[in-house]
Amino acid sequence: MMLKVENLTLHYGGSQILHGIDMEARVGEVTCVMGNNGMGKTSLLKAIAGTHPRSGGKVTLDGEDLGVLRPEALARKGVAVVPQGRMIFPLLTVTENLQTAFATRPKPHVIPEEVYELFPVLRDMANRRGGDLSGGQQQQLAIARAMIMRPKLLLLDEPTEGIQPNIIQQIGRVIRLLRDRGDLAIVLVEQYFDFAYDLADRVYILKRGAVDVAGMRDDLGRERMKAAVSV
Amino acid sequence: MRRSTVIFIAALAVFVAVITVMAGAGMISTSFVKTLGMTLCLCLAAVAMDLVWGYAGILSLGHMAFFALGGYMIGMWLMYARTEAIVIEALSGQPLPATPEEIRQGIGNQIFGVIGTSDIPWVWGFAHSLPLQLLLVVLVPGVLAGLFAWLAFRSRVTGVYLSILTQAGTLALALHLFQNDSGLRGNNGLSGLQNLPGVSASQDATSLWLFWASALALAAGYLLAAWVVGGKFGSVIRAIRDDEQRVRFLGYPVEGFKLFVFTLTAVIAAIAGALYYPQAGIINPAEMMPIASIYLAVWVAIGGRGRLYGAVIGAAVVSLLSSWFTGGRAPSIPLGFYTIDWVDWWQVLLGLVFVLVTLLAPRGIGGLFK
Amino acid sequence: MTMFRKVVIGAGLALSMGAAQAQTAPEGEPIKIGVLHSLSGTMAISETTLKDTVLMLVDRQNKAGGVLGRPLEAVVVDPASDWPLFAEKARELLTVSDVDVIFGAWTSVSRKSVLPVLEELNGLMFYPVQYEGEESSKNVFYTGAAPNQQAIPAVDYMMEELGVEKFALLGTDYVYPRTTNNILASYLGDKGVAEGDIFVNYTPFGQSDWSKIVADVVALGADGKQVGVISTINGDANIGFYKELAAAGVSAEDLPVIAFSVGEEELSGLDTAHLVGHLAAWNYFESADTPENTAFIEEWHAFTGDANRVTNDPMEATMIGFTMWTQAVEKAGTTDVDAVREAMYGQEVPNLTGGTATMLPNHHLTKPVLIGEIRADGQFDIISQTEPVPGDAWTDFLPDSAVLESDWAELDCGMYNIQTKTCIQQKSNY
Amino acid sequence: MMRFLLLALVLALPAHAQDAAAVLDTYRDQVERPSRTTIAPVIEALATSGDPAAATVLAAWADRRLAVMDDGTFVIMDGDALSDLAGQPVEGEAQPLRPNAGVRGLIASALVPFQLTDPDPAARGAARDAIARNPAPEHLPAIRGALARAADPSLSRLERLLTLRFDPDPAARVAAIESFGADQSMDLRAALNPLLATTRVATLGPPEGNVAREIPVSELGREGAYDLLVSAGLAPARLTRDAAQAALVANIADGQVAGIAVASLNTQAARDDAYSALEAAGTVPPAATEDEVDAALDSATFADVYAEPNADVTDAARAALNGIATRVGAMQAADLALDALSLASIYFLAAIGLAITFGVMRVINMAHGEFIMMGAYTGYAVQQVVPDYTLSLVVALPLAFLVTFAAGVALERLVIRHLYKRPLETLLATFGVSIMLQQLAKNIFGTQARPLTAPDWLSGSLVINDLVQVSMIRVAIFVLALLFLGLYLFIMRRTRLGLEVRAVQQNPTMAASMGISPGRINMLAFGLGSGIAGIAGVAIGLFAQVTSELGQQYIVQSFMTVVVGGVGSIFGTLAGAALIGFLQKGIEWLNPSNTLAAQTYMILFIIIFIQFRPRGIIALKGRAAGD
Amino acid sequence: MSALLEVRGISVSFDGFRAINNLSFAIGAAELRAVIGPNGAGKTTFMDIVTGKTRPDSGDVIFGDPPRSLLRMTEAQIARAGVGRKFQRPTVFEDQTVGANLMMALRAPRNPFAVLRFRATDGHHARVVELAAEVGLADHLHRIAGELSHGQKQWLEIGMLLAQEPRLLLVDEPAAGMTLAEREHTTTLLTRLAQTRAVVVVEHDMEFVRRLDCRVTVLHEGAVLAEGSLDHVTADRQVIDVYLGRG
Repeated sequence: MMLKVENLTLHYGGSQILHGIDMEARVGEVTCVMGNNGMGKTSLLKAIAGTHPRSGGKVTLDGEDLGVLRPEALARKGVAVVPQGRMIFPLLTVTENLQTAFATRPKPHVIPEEVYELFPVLRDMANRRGGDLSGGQQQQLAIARAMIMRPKLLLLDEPTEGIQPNIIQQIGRVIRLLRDRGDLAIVLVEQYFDFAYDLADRVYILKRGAVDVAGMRDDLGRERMKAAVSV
Repeated sequence: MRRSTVIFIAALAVFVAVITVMAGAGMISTSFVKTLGMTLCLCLAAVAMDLVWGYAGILSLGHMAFFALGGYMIGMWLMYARTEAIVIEALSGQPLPATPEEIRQGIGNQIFGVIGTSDIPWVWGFAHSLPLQLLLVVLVPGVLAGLFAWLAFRSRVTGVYLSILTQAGTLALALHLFQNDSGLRGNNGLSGLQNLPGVSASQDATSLWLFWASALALAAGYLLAAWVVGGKFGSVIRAIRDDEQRVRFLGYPVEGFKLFVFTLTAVIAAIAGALYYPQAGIINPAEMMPIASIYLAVWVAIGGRGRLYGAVIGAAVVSLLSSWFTGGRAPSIPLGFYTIDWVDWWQVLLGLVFVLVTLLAPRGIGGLFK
Repeated sequence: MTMFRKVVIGAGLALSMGAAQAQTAPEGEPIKIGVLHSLSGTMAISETTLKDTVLMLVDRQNKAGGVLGRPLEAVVVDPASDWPLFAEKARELLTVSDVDVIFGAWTSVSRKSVLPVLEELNGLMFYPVQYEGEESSKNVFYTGAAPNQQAIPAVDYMMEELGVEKFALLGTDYVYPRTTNNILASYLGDKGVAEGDIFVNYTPFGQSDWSKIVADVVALGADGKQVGVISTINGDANIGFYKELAAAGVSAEDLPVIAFSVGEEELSGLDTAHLVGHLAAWNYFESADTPENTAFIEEWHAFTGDANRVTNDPMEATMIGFTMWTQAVEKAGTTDVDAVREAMYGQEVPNLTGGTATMLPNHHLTKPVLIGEIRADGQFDIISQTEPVPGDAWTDFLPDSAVLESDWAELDCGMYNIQTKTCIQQKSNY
Repeated sequence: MMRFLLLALVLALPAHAQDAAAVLDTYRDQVERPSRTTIAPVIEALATSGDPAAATVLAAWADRRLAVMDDGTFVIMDGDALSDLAGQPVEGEAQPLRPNAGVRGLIASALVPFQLTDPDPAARGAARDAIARNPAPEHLPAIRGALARAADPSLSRLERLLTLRFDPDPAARVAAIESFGADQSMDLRAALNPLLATTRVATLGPPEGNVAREIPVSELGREGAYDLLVSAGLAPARLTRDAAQAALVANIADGQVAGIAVASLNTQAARDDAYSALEAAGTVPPAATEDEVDAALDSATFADVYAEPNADVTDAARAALNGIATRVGAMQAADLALDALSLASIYFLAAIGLAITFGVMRVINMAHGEFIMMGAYTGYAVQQVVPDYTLSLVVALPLAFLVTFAAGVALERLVIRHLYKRPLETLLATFGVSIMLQQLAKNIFGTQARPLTAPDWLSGSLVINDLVQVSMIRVAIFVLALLFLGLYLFIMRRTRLGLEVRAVQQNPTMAASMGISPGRINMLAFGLGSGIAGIAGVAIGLFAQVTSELGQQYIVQSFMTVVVGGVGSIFGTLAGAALIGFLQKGIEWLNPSNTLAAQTYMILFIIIFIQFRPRGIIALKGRAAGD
Repeated sequence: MSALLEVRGISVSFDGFRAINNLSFAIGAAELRAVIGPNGAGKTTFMDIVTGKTRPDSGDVIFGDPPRSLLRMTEAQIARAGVGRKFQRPTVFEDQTVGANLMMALRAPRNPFAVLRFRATDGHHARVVELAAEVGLADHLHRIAGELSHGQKQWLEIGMLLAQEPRLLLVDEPAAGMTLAEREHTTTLLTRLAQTRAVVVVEHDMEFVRRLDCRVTVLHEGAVLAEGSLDHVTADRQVIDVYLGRG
């Protein structure tokens, strides 16, 4: 099972943001997309998740061409997103936020116990409104919500941004756990180098909308990656 | 001065000259001159609307109320002065010279007879004097707009809420004037305003005078608006439109700016109304129902918001078209099984145009000039 | 004409109508007739019918050879229930379309909007609706009822025949109800009805929430006097009023309602089963049993292609005005306004309800007053019909107006003070 | 009284009877053109004719079944069949007579003695109604006679009501008054109030009769009191301004009045001076001076005097009325509250669709009112096809929902979808749709109002007592409003659809990424809001007029309801509707003669209210509300 | 050192949620201060209160010399008194040119009538050019702000802030979305600014905070948890527990 991106291009209005990206992400691996701000990481993620139309290239999931599907159709095909800024539903309760993930799931719609085990805070806050949660709690909620969708591909966009260190550690643990379960591919867009380096199996470093460095983390090595990111 | 302003003023001057010559030569009718003069007033109101909505982002659904109030204020003098002349003449036939009470009684009877009273309500206290009543043309709508704006902006009512509030306020004012007890003749309104007191010239001449006055007012209003939006003030109000909170953190008293723009535009609208109704001949509360103000917004939208000439184009095009369609001279379209009569269908067309312009040309007709 | 009705009922009829041709076509420059009725906006509900009536009359006249041997041509404009537009359109009709006469207006405001234009340009208009009086213009012929031809006889009927001692005057808040109610209050006062026995209420146009007002009126009966309602409620608002009346179980025996603005047209908007016995005062009812009326209704149905279209009082007034004008033009031999006006005085046209309408020098007609009781089928039973009553421009029941008289034939004045013997004004105040 | 005696007399002596036909013949003119003022002798003659058919003839006459044939013969019509007055069938054509309501009332009154003992309960009911409508002294013995034969509680109540008015014995009347206790029915008050009717008199000595109270001059005012004296013929009229003026005019000589130039008489003061000059010259009689007025007023007494001569009766009546006054007041308040509640539920019903489209989706749909209108027209169109009112309602409600649901979906797909980021422009585009729909409705259904009739079970009133009642349609609307409140809460809080609607409203992009289709949800939600408007339209059409402008009546109020209540909260909308309804009725109660003013002040109050609670009664607070 | 801004025991709650809990805080007239703390600790609410956007339920905010309370002042008055604020997301007026944006921010009378009469002098223009140069937008003066890149908008906003000449600068996550070079530039700028005025920086990036080399205040649950040098607070037991976590 794998995601394959070929020669993907993307424009914002008149300016081209992505110039022919090729990448792949495999089940049981964390594929990390790194690079400084404005290099196109988030745009790449949006193009895969269908929340921004791409202008060229091909995206296949398990060999199936995803064409130009809208995000809701992609979700049905097994793509889940934890976007930048969490994007939880502020006026829905925590439970309701989790329930939104059932849109692509067959009934019965029961929130799996596992979610609460990983994120106990969500049980405690079950009837609070999402917007009343702290940033870290919201991030946990967003990841839990994506998990409930039982995706084949999980896209995480800067899950550590603005989050206190202790929760970052917890998020890292959850990502590792999901990877180790081996039933989904994870694409992690991250700027926090140490966090990304710890989790990554496969690394793509973007520079001005193109892949600058690509390869397995262990092949590339910390120093080379650090150098590529720091420029 | 910006190029568009110069072009506009020049075009207006040419237009006035052409119409004057044509009217003088009898090529166009007095009623058409009146229509054009009224259209110019509507254009001025649209300029005010563009200032308050297109530039300051306040979608007021009540500016036609100020327009109508301006009309009422001037209408009171027109009606009072004309009636006074009639009454004095009628009483001059009596054996005893008329007393001031008799004259007042006679005026009251003439004006308010239709609503069954002959007492002159207090709101007519200044109606005998043209200068005072002219002052009221500016003061009454200005104070009312200022009061409303102060209340609304102070409590930070914005966006849709403000629009609905202005609409409700307009409705309240209209309903108030619909009552006979309002002192402004209720549903009857003020009529016969086209006869200027003390002027014996024919309607052909007076229509032309009012047409000139309207053109002058439009030019002045346009220049004023262009001056206001041209400088830093314009910069600030557009900034308020785009991000009010940010402007506050820049240290600008946002409420003061909005209040100023709202009141200024209300006064411009009132002046436009004060010139419009002597050409229309009659004013009644139906003129200020919220729908009139919505139409005003639609004109501006169709013409193109945020461009003063856009507002003028929108108002002129829509009101002249509607005048043409309701004139009965638009040819019917026979379809065989059904005949499209424009009288029946033109409102449908108008609605459709609103929808299409909003959807397809958010910058309006004026946007096409860019 | 409504598409719905047309499709459902009258499609075939309409087709056959189209095939009919005028038999003798008059020749020459057409005489233009302006039709100034709202075809859109709130008043379209009432005025569209009158536009159709004028078109029917023009059609009929052309088939009969036109006027002065020339064909008539109707110029229809739409003032869209917008009062200033009435003045604008009237000016357009008179100066651009050069019409010789205008048939138009419904509300008093629209008439007052047109008046200055008519007087300035010396136009001629026929106004076909019952109104509040207190006006007489040299350029307008009022073919509808003045208050003394509708309101006063109706109140007399209520007092004498129904024994009403306490009156609820309910009206829409505009000039006709206000003035009519003022006249009635003054009249009732003269008749010895105490001020406390007159309840007045004004509602906005299109009022739909009537429960409290109906409850208030019913509560008037608590002091043991027979209560009657005099309704000058306008247009659609009547429907909600009558529905609430019916719901409250108020029967015509307990609380009779007499309406001045409810005709066949308004009743077609509701189920009259519960309203049987309530009253209306008009100068014409569709149910009038005369050969003239039967012919008129038939012609109307044929013209509109709709066998269910009702006829009403303003239509009769339009017909009378139109016919008188054609007669006056024939008599004067010209369409010149001053000549036609002179020729108008004394013109006679048979009423559809029997008797003859005569044009008086005060520009009003003589008209019989009819009282009708609502039937279950939405028509009226005519239960009272007076001899023709001459219309009075200035009411005798308001002190300021009692001294006024209008006579355009002898005095050439519309507002003549008979005490001081002076003409207060030649032109109308609007 | 006289008549009853006569009647009794004649009934006892049938031999002298004249037959009904002859009576009708005698009074042919009055019968053919009857008037209440002249018909009494005819009815009396018929009633007393002794002809056994008299009652039948009277009943037929009242029912407008009495007809005249071309030859002048009076016949009774029964459908198409004709019969003569004796009941024998006749052939021919006849014109029915149309006595007016007043005449019919008199006939019904005359029929009372015949009907009170009629075995047919309907006839007895008619008799009771006739008495209740036109109570007359002569009914009293008839009722008592009937009561003597059989007890009938409703008749005995009627008997007491008549007794307290007409019994010759004051004691019996007082007893009858007191027998009602705390009853506050309208008919009782209608019987009591006339007993307390007064006339205002001015006398030089003490007033005569059953005096209600004496009135001090200060209460009447000096002018009013003197006018009363003048009209009683006890004092000379004062000089009016007109009379003074006429006197001046009459004395103009050489451009002068009493030596004063006419041209200078252009103020009232100058004219007064001139008149004084005339008085001084003796040309005109002096007018009453202030001193004379004072003297006249001092010597006079002003009083209200009861028409009812017996003080015991008036005292008892006053006591009884005072006793029930508080109850009546309370009942009136209850009725007002019920009215307000009903108005509130109408506003709520009209606004609930907006609570979804505007409150939840934040779409400003100016065509919402037109959806209400479409619903009402759907109801009308269904009634054209399905004649049974109940059945048509059953069909119309879901159909109205479907029609407006479809219209809503179409509007969302074609217009609103493209404008989610430009809310104020939605306002303009939907305003365009609104004027289109209005004109289309005019083109399709015509400009006349269309009938939409409630079935019989909905057309009456829920009567709690004489003072408190509410029409069934309003009750139904109230129930419908509650139903929709429940439905709204259920859908939004308990169903998947509600969850998805809320999710999409808060963040459409994220919702899409969760697999929720925002387009579909927006479409459904907008359709739902519009569909509810359609149902509201049917309900509103049942009690008000169905015209193309129906929607315009509700649009501003509906938006106000939602805004005042607090956008996004259904309970806010409920509170808003309640506030507006109660406010409007409250103001109407303060000024019952001007409904327009009530609306004006209501809106003004709302505007001021919004100053203090800009986010409405129930406002979202906290971080979750955003800014 | 006398304080320029002194926040005394303020508390505020929304719907029962205590966002700020008896918070006290002071900063001198020329001082750089970093405020760190987990999300929801009340950093943004703290800024909202100082700038007048949110009213506290209790407590007082004293500013300036002579000191006066900010609580009874509107946002605009506070801004005019010398408090400038930079938002997390760049908020510039995208519809207008860079020059117009800066011109609007330039210190000048703010009331409507004064603004109406305002005519830019050469001095004003020179100042705008100077500011633009300082934030690296000298070549973009006539461009519409909406066309600028993300980073350029950040700089424009900082330029506007400078144009206001505030005495107290509140800066919310200035480095978010900046390259390393840009961050360095920002650090230098903030340090330099702090020589003449008070600067409060809210930031997550510890590296960035370290480079600022200033006193640090740690907020937690609406109150000050610790205050002192970065080394001091990162060694604090409580801070490690609730915020930094155990590596």
